[in-house]
Amino acid sequence: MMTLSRRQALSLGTATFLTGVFSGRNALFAQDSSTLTIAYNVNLPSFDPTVGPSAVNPTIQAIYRSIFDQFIGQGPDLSFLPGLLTAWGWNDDKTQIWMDVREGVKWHDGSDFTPEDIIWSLERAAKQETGNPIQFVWSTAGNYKIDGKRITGDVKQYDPTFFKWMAFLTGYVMPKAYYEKVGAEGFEKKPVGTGPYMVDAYEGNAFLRLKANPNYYGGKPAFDTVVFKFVPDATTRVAEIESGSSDITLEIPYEEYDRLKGKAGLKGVATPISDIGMIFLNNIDAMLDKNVRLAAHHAIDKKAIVDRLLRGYGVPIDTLEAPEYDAYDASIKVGYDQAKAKDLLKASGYSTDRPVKFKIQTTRGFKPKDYEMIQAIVGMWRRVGIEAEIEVYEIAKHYELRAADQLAPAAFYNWGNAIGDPTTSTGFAMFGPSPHSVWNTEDLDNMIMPLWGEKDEKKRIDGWKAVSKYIAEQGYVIPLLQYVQPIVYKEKLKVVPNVSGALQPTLVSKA
Amino acid sequence: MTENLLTVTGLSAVSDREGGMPVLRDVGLTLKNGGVRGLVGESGAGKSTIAKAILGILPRTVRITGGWINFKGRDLLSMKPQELRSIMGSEIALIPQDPQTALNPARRIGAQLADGLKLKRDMSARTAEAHALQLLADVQIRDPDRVMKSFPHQLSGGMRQRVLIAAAFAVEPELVIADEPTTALDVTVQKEILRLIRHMQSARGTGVLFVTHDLGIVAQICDSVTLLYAGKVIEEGPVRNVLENPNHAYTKALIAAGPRYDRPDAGLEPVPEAVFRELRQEIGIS
Amino acid sequence: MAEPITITGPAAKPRRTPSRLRNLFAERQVLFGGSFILLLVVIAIFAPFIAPKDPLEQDLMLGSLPPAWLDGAEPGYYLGTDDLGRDVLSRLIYGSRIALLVAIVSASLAALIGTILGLLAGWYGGWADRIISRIVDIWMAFPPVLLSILLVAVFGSGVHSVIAAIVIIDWTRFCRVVRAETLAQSQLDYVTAARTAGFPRMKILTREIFPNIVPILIALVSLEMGIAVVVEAILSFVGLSVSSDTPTWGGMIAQGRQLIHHAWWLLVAPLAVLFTTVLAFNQLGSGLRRALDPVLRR
Amino acid sequence: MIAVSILNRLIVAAVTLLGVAVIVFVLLRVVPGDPIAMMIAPGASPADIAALRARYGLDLSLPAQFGVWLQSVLMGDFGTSISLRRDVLELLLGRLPATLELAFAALIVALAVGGAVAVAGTLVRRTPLEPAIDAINGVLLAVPDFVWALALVLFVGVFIPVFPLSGRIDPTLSIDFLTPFYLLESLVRFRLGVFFDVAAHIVMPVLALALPLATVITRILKEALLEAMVQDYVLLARLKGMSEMRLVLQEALRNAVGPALSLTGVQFTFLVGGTVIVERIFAYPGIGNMAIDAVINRDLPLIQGLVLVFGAIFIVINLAVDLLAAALNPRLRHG
Repeated sequence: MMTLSRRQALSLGTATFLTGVFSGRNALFAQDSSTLTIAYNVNLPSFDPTVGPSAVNPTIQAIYRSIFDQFIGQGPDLSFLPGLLTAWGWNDDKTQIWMDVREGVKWHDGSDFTPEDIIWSLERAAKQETGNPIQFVWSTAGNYKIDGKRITGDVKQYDPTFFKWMAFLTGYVMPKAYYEKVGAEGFEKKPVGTGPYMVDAYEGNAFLRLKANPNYYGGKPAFDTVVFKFVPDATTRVAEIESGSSDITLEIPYEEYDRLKGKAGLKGVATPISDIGMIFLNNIDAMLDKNVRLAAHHAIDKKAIVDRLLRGYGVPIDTLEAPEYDAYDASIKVGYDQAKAKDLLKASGYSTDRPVKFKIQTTRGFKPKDYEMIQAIVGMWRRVGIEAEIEVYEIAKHYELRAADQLAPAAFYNWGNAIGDPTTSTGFAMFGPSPHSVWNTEDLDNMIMPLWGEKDEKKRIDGWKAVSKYIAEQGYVIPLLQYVQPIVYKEKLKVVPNVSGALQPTLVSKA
Repeated sequence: MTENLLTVTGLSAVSDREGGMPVLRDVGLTLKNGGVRGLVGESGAGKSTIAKAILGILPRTVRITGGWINFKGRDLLSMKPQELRSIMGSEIALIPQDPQTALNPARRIGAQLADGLKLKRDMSARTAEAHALQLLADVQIRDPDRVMKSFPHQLSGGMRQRVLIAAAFAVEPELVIADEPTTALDVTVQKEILRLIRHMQSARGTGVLFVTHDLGIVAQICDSVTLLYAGKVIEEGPVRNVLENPNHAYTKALIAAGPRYDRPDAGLEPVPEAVFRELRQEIGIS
Repeated sequence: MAEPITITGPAAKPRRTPSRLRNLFAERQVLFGGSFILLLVVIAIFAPFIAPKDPLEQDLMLGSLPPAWLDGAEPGYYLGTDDLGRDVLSRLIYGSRIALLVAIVSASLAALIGTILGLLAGWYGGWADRIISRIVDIWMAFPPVLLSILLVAVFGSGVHSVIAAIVIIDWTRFCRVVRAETLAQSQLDYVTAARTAGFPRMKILTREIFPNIVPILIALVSLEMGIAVVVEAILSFVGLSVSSDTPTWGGMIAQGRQLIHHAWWLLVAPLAVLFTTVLAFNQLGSGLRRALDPVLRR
Repeated sequence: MIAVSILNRLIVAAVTLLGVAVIVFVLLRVVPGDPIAMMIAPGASPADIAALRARYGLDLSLPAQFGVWLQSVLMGDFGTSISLRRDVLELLLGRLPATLELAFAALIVALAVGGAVAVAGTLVRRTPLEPAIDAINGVLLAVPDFVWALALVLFVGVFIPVFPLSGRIDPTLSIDFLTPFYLLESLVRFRLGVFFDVAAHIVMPVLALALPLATVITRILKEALLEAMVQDYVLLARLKGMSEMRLVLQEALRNAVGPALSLTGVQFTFLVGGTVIVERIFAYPGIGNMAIDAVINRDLPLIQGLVLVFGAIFIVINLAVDLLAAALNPRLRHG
């Protein structure tokens, strides 16, 4: 007969433990291929895609677009596609809008999606007290009526970008009956949408598990299960993909991207996205001097920054319009010219010995190399006679200061514009009365004012191009570059990069 | 040799910390079976060093350079550690100086008393407990049951010293080394403790080596005495002889200095400086 | 009955303390820690003369160069360059300025506040003691990391905020120790003697008690400096310390961490320096404590 | 008498907590940030902003705000998180167990490792091994907490990928827990598969927290052990023939553990503070991780709740350590 001593029994226990640990590991490696695990760079704060600061966070849109559908869909090349609306438009004199609603769609809880939901979502978004950050757009139309599958509504104030917003931030359709039943907190606990994936399990700061929506109108998605792991730390994200725990990750340092994409079993894709890096100038202190503004712009060697610091991942720009945008004008150039910058400063009495001084604010680690980029720029400025002091702030602080118009003379920021319209880039960024603007002078405001309601599209775009040119000549802002988003994934996958920067699970498939 | 329980011969030791200074100089002493020998000297005279040498717990800085410690016909100094460990705590026991620190503050008295019984006399826990209870009664503790369950801090100093005496005699040793067991106690308690040691010793026929700096105590409890100065034996013999007919000037001066054991009203003359000078010359230190 | 008869005499040589060996060890700790810190102070003061390059001078063409002993190194860049092409060695040298500034200023201020309150609480007792002790208790209930992040959020980031955060958090360490020590000292005979002699209380505190607390205070300050260096590094690491392009060790660690696979020296070099500095302060502190603390020396 | 002293400590703890509340409140009202600014829609009128202010009680005077706030806190209403749009108390209670499991697991590991090294160091005292142990421990003492976490991610995470690097549980496992104490619950309900998965996930953050604490415990405990080993009762026990191991474990350890424990209590509060960075690095869903998001998002109600909870944990820990020290010390336990 076999008897076990206490010590033997203990060591057996240890063995079982280790086996358990390793088998747990094995289970992790042996994930069936119908699960997609994404090491994601931001935490999901709230499930409601129409309210609060998270609603305007471009990165989170990938998750929202999985659970919900937008009024109007958008392809990875920023083209507009039928969403829950199959057709839309204005009447000829632009006093009315019309929308055709998709039929046969079901909510995740099994109930039918109806035109009522569209109207409720639009009206809710237009209400001030809901806290929709884009309320000012949604409130430009109202008085909706249903006629079969067609909805019509009155235009209160013509906004040429109204339908574009339907594919952009906060342009999501929410379930009227369900939301009214469970309320805001209930909705956070168990959100319901019409999107390709349904919420299965959620643990804040840890992960979100989605399962395929078998009734999705666009067909059953490629993966049965999608897991978003929230890993805000870039080094840990690299370790996640390198150790094989995650299938795909994004927003890692470019050095790591170059290293990982060469590793066996991993692939990478890096394409320009609709995010641009820029330096806001505030019309205070030294920035009131046009020579200083232009010198600051000319002194920056954007190409060197992109080539050396970002290892070639980035596209230098001279206006707030990236090449994919509607109002991009390749003829507007500012150019790197150290001598010219020095001359400009000299004209205002500044030199390297007697530098002009101001403060520049920047985020750190919010976008790849943001802080390093500002350090590089400050170094370039130093050579021509600009002594800038760096102050680091969190992005929330930036929003706060910008809303109160208390930013430093220079402030680094990245501006997302996934619908490519000039109003949502140059417009909101530069128009004085806009709460998002930093530079507020009448000359510019008068130039922009008529463009908001311009009904002739060609005239409107040309008008914005002229604004961009004027801004470049006056040096009211310093556009830097268009970002490139690095994505690393396992070989067995196929990834379609999204110009909007949203890494939607529906754009990933098995190779 | 047969009647001697302990014979120390020519024991010499140096302290490495003091740069190799001798701390014991050719010390010799004997203890008869069932006898009580006082080991007297001022601080640093080497009396504690002898006790520690017998117990095998000399600090590392003290090195024995010669001599023998013969216990029941065997030399303790040449024994292997295992042999020593089997003798210590069973054949030789220690009554320590300070009852405050000699009991583990975190353990109950009963458990601490039972340790030696279990380890050295192979008693079961239950027997050891009963035996410990009896021992406490033997050392005249009034409420042994309560004391068994007490922690050291709940007892007075005298009580603690009784417990330590009980622990020392618990293992039925043949030699007990009492290292100034009354120094830390009140004078009134001192007397009781001395009487208790004498009582335990004579009832069991145990040999006791009594380390002290107090000639009065020697007079009360010892049969014979060895007087040390600077690691050297100055005077040796039966207590009565030494105290009444001291040979050495130092001894005489000491007796004159202290209140006399038979005439407490006399004495308190300081030892003359000349005596020390002479002593140092004799021993050969400057 | 009279005093027990005891043998006393002048024969006993003054014994050396039994901890002579330990003191030697302590001195060795002091020697190592002290000389490293001294070296660091010299480096910090004479940074402009010692540093081989301007720590802010960047050259994107010379980005991420390896240290001198590796292939592809450029002469003159002994520890290589970071991704902006700045000299790592020079940045480390200049970084010691911020580290030492924070260490010295914050530890001294924390010691000053903590000592004053600790002396008052320990010496006057009563309600003064109760109030001060209670404040210390409340204070110690805050998580230091969270509190310093919050404080920096309140004051805005920068060296002064880091110093303020450390002082505001760590004065309690001094207060607790000084109070306990004062209490212990005030029960000793020499204080009783002074009080019976009718010295003014304040005078006893400053003339009699305080000098006896100084040794342990010195040791504590040294340990606190090590803590301050780490706190500064942590705050730089999470981006809440000095925000300009002034070099700091924590900032370099945060930067190097991103590029660990690409340019490991960017992480290893500042880590090694930070670590050695903290070690030196710790050794100096515990060495001093062993050597100066009468209780420990026994 | 013991009851009185415990009651006393409880009252002191309550007063301390109130003090924490005051400081938290004052501190956060000084934050030169305005959470409302983030919520303003472009084109919002001043009246709208004022309405939002009123909704979050930011329009009253400071003392009035404190009164309102304290009253609602006492009623269990910590407000609604601005960024997470959920009830703060509910969020905290949901996340706190994760941090508690992490912290206590780390404490146990730290005590085990630190205790073992201290005992080993005591056993080999006065041999060449002792200075070696002291030197290594002295060096490790100088390694800041966050560096441990970095080293673990870089070396253990990538080169020896045995343990998961992020999260608390394999996201593909179904989670049907009854309580938020995953580790405890899965063990108690004997769901070993789940238990091992949760345990594997906690290993890395636990090590990152426990190892720095272990070095401190080693130093304190070894010092106390060495001190105890030269006491007379150890000498007597040695004369009784006890083995060296038993001398250390039975005689010295129980007396050394008291002073070591109270210092460990202080250190443990540091450990809980350390969860802030460690949870972030290992993407562990506890309150530390939430705290960083809260600060970044300037989520005032959530920050207040978090600091209050951290403060409460610290007070409870100190109380527990006091009581434990009393329980372990017969001098304090028996009159």
